[in-house]
Amino acid sequence: MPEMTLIEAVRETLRSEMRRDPDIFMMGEDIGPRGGVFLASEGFVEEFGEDRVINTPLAESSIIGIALGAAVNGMRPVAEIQFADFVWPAINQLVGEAARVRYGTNGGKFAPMTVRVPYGGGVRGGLYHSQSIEVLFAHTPGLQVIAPATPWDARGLLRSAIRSNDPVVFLEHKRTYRLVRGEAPDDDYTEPIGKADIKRAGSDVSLITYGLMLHHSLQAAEMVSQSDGIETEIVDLRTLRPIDAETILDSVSNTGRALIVQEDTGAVSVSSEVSAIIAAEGFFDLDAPVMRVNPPEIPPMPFSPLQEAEYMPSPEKIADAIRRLAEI
Amino acid sequence: MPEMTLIEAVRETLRSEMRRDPDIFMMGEDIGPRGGVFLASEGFVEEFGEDRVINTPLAESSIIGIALGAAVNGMRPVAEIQFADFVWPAINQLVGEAARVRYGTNGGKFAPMTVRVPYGGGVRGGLYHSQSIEVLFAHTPGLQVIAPATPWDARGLLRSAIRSNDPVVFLEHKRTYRLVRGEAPDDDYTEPIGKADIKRAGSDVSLITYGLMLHHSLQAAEMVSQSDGIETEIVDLRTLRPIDAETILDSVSNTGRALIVQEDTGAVSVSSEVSAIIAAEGFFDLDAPVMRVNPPEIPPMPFSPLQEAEYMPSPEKIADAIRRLAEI
Amino acid sequence: MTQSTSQTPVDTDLNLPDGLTAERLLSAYKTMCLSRALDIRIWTLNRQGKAAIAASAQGHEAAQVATVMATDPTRDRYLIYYRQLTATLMLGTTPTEMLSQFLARDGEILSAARQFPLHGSHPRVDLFSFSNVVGTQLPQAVGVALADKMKNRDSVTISFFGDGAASQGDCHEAMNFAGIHKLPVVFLCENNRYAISVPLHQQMPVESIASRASSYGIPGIEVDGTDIIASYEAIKEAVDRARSGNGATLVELRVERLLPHTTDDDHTRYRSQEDIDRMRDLDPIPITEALLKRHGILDESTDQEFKEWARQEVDNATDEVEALPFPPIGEMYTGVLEEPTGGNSHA
Amino acid sequence: MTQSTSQTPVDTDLNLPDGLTAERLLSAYKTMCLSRALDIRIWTLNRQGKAAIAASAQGHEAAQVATVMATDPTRDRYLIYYRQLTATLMLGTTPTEMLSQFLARDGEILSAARQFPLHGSHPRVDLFSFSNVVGTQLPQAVGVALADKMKNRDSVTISFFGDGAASQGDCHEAMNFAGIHKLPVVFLCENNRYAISVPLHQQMPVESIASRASSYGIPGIEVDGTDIIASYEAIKEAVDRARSGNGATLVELRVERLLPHTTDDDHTRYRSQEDIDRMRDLDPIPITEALLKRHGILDESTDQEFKEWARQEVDNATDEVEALPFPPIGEMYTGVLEEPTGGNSHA
Ligand SMILES: Cc1ncc(C[n+]2csc(CCOP(=O)(O)OP(=O)(O)O)c2C)c(N)n1
Ligand SMILES: Cc1ncc(C[n+]2csc(CCOP(=O)(O)OP(=O)(O)O)c2C)c(N)n1
Ligand SMILES: [Mg+2]
Ligand SMILES: [Mg+2]
Repeated sequence: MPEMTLIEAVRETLRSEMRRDPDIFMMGEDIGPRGGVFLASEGFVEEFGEDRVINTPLAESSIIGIALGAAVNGMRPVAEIQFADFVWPAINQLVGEAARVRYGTNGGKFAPMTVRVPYGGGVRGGLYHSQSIEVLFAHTPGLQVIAPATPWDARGLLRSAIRSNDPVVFLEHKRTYRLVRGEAPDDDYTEPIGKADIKRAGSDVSLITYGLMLHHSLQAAEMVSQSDGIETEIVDLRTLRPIDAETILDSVSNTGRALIVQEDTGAVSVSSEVSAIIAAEGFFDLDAPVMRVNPPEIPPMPFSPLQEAEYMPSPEKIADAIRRLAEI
Repeated sequence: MPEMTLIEAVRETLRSEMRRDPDIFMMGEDIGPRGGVFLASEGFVEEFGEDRVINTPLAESSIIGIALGAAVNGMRPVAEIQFADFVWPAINQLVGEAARVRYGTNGGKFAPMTVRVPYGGGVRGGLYHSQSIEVLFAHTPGLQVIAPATPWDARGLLRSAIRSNDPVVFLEHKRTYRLVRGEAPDDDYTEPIGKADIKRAGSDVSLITYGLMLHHSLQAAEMVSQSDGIETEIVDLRTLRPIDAETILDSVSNTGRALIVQEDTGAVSVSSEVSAIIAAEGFFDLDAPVMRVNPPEIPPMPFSPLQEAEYMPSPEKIADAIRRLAEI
Repeated sequence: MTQSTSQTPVDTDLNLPDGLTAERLLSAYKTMCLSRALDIRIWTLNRQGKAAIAASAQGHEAAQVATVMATDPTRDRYLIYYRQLTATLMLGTTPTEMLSQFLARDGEILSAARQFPLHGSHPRVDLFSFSNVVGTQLPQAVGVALADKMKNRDSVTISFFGDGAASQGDCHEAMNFAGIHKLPVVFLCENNRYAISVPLHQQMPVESIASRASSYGIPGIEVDGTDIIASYEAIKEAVDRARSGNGATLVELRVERLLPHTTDDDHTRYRSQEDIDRMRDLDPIPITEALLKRHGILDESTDQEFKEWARQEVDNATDEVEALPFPPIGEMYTGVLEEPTGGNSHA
Repeated sequence: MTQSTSQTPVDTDLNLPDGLTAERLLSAYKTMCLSRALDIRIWTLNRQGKAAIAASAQGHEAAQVATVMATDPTRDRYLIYYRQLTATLMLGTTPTEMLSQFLARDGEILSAARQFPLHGSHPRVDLFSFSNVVGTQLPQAVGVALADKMKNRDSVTISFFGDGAASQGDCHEAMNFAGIHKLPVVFLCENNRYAISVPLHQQMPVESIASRASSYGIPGIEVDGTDIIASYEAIKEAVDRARSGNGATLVELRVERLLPHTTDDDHTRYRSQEDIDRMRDLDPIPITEALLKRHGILDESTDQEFKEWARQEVDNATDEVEALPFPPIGEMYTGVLEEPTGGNSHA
């Protein structure tokens, strides 16, 4: 099967979904003739027209608020926030409004909308083009939050997102866009929202992660396997709300050791929640503390290249943490 | 010493700080002649004038953005967000901007500003006057987040907040405003930001909490003490960023059991972080899983009175959780 | 209140605008009476500790019935906020439905008593309000209208908002987008000069909200919202424009908020006696009553009949609703997301 | 580019507005030349893989020097965004300071290379930019001006923004508040007709951003931003109004963005050849050059001298900055909050 990059997987999924369902339309900044700043919609306005590929004014709150209004009135909008760092003006319409429409109307209205959010660092983006913004979304009842790390998952999960009858925040790690290649066939498969995936089997340590860190973790796992014979089982969360506690706990019950690796800062974060799940429900399986690899508690992340590199959890740092945990 | 309510403690602190330092001014909706919807600034515009007690238009993003601009230009604004549920439009200016001013200018500018946010439920506020909104703030480097539960702490910590040279999100639980009374003298004491406080000593279970739940937890602790002889040590976090890991771990090292009680929904929250701290650094002290009492994962919280009551972690539910944990 | 106006001589030469008849006016006035009676009852129920909170529509009644008359409830859409009690009644909701919101009773039809009164959505008419967060409905209304335009439907969306909401960034963004795409939406501002306690001059440096329409390339109309006919005309023009594909309009209805902001408020803290006195002259019920009487559309006995009927309706609804239980506790746990087994779907 | 204009006959009757002299114009033009040379170099450094990203000021130079000339850098405050390279140079920053931002070098003075170029704050002039988030500076600028008003200082705050930023809710909220409180701020819009690729007609349904000033009770002026004198006059009027306590002004400078949005962009994807051709005629450097020559303020040899000087300055700065190391890694860990030991304080 042909390999493609993650951004290609996103683009081809958007294209085939747009072809399949005329109720789907896209809106966002520069998604028209420019094709989006990451080219996720390259060629779309030519194929689908300006009515279904709407170049919006620079106004994120209205992008989400308008998508929400269209969603409750029979459409399936796919909104793009150009960079995660610019999602903050839209929080009110997303977390405050969209998340609660079904519950607050007792099912009278509901909002089948997908908000695509390119996020993450390691791209020389400095303080305002590198942020991870998953925490608030992953905390909010009424939202579904997806963060695929491979083209296969991006394709299967973006299909599920667009077809869901409730709002989805779909996080695409910018660094993975062109870095990660893999199979993502055009047949109509979906991946389930809310299911983690074992990306590497192992019996010594369970490593739970998502996004770009999956790839750093896979490298780290090979390093410690070769250097120390430690076999790491890698759980790719894929969905951050709801978190798949079952898969995590299954893995930890086999290994007795849990390490959570995350690009976002650690305090009050997804890695906290995964740890809390294990500490509550997997406690008697544990042979060692639940450890985390998080970046430092500073604003993500410096523009300076050496500092940026230092900021990101690297395969080496992750490998060290695996070794330390395996030794306890 | 005379007792006062929590809202009185807030008001008297604001008043004495405004008298002390002419650089302090207040801005927010209805804080003028109305005195604020909770009367936190009752009589202030009469004493300090319209220039220092500014009734703003209904526009939260600008309330914070303007406060931020004034803060970097020599003032000490105290901004009021009328209800926590309406802080979302201001997230961009607060989390995106204010939190990063010092870091992003390498100390060239800094923002001594306090944002007061009445939050929390149990007040028949329904879905939009009951929210707990601490998660994102507690996650964000560059912010300090305070959530006092007693008049004493409200007074000492609000003083520290206003005098801090960095932004503070100051969370006032609405239900505690008139419910909770205590000493809060007018002498110029402060309480340190970032320090938890043991509100009840005990040797069997460590209970970590904050806000209104402190009071429910204190009740629960008395219940289980009388019914089962279980002695609960209660750690009041008081500050949610930074979280005082030391005090938590000290307590857990004595009791071997940890229960976290929180009004906010649990997934990816402050209770997750406290659990993660204990699971990583207190693991070898633990005799039992780290347990949490959180409300259900539904939008906080129904307007219907019975459902609202069911939603809130009650003293009874907390007592049950203490008993279960003590038995493990 | 009505004695002096009932003396006015009858003038049957009233020139009614297209679509408005004496019968429609009379029926609208009847709804205004119902709304007022219900409003007073709700306030009382709050004072009795039975209703947790209420915002009143008193002062806004004429503007709201005019709005509904100018639209078509069988195909139009209404994004309301908490102050549209009269409009919801005019749209065909019942006093029982409304009261069970305030008393949070089982079967409450907009939100299953999860939300504050006047929030949720209605099963019979497309009226809804997702949240208490002021201004959020404006971009949402624009999105609703965008969907209708995309689907070539001839529905018009009415976005109610207050003068307070006009200061929100969302208001600017919404009107701008509607202007760019010529969407079938009417921005309907009920300007009562106060956002809770903040008077207009502390909210904006201009006199008229409608004047801002030019920033968005759309027409703006300011009208006396206590004048039911003028309000109807202005809104009708806006609705016709929207329905015929000529885009949005900003209509500003000048009204008075006759009571404090909500039952939690005390407006003597911030309104002068003069201001309070002045506003009493702008009560749309006696104004409309006088208008209809002056033109021979309403006579004294019909008026008394209406008011008696309204009281009776409200009494009945109160009895009915007070007898209802609160919603079952277990219901709170469902419906955050679509239930795996079926549930709603566009398909 | 300059040959034809240098033929124009000299006209010494130029009537300069108050505060503007031939010397000031000449020196401003010199800064424009410096900015252009630096801008070209930065683009090259990006193409060489040395500068991660750059937004260019090409096309905006005349507008930006005019702005600085109309203000007083010793007391005024400037909230810039990423496109104000010329303004920052005109304010007295050096090519070395600017280049070390683009190359993220140790000692970078605005943000210690934590931020994108042109973000951070400057120690010598009160110029700053906290973030890349478009529009956020507008309420911040209003707050800065509010503080000055409270402290009775005679500073004026200049809030630079683009046409794209005008669509943000923050723009509306900021101008509204400034209007209410008559704050000493100038909203300075450099309208280059594009927000990245989104053309003006997809951003707003009106022709002029300045026309929105009436919504906020403040004057709005639209001016040709390639005309250094007209721009100066318009901005000077706004600055004087602010300084004399008469409140805010919205000034819209019509300019062209001569290069793609940033080094990451390719504007041929979304600009027609016609549009690109048209814009080339609106390059402020030859326009200003011709103006100054026409009026005998600039002669050919001085012009060559300026351009040679600019190239030299930029070469020197490049050598200097390229020799610098990146900032020490450890520095990234400090300064999130005030350090317990001392640090900055208003006291
Ligand atoms: C975003 C937001 N901020 C603050 C509030 C609190 N609040 C509720 S109503 C109101 C005033 C609204 O005034 P206006 O829009 O004029 O409507 P009116 O009540 O006068 O009809 C305020 C400040 C809110 N609900 N939402
Ligand atoms: C809130 C926000 N949304 C999106 C972006 C991405 N972005 C960066 S610049 C830009 C266009 C800005 O256009 P304009 O304000 O006209 O300034 P110009 O670049 O033309 O000078 C966009 C969309 C951003 N930085 N901030
Ligand atoms: Mg109002
Ligand atoms: Mg532009």
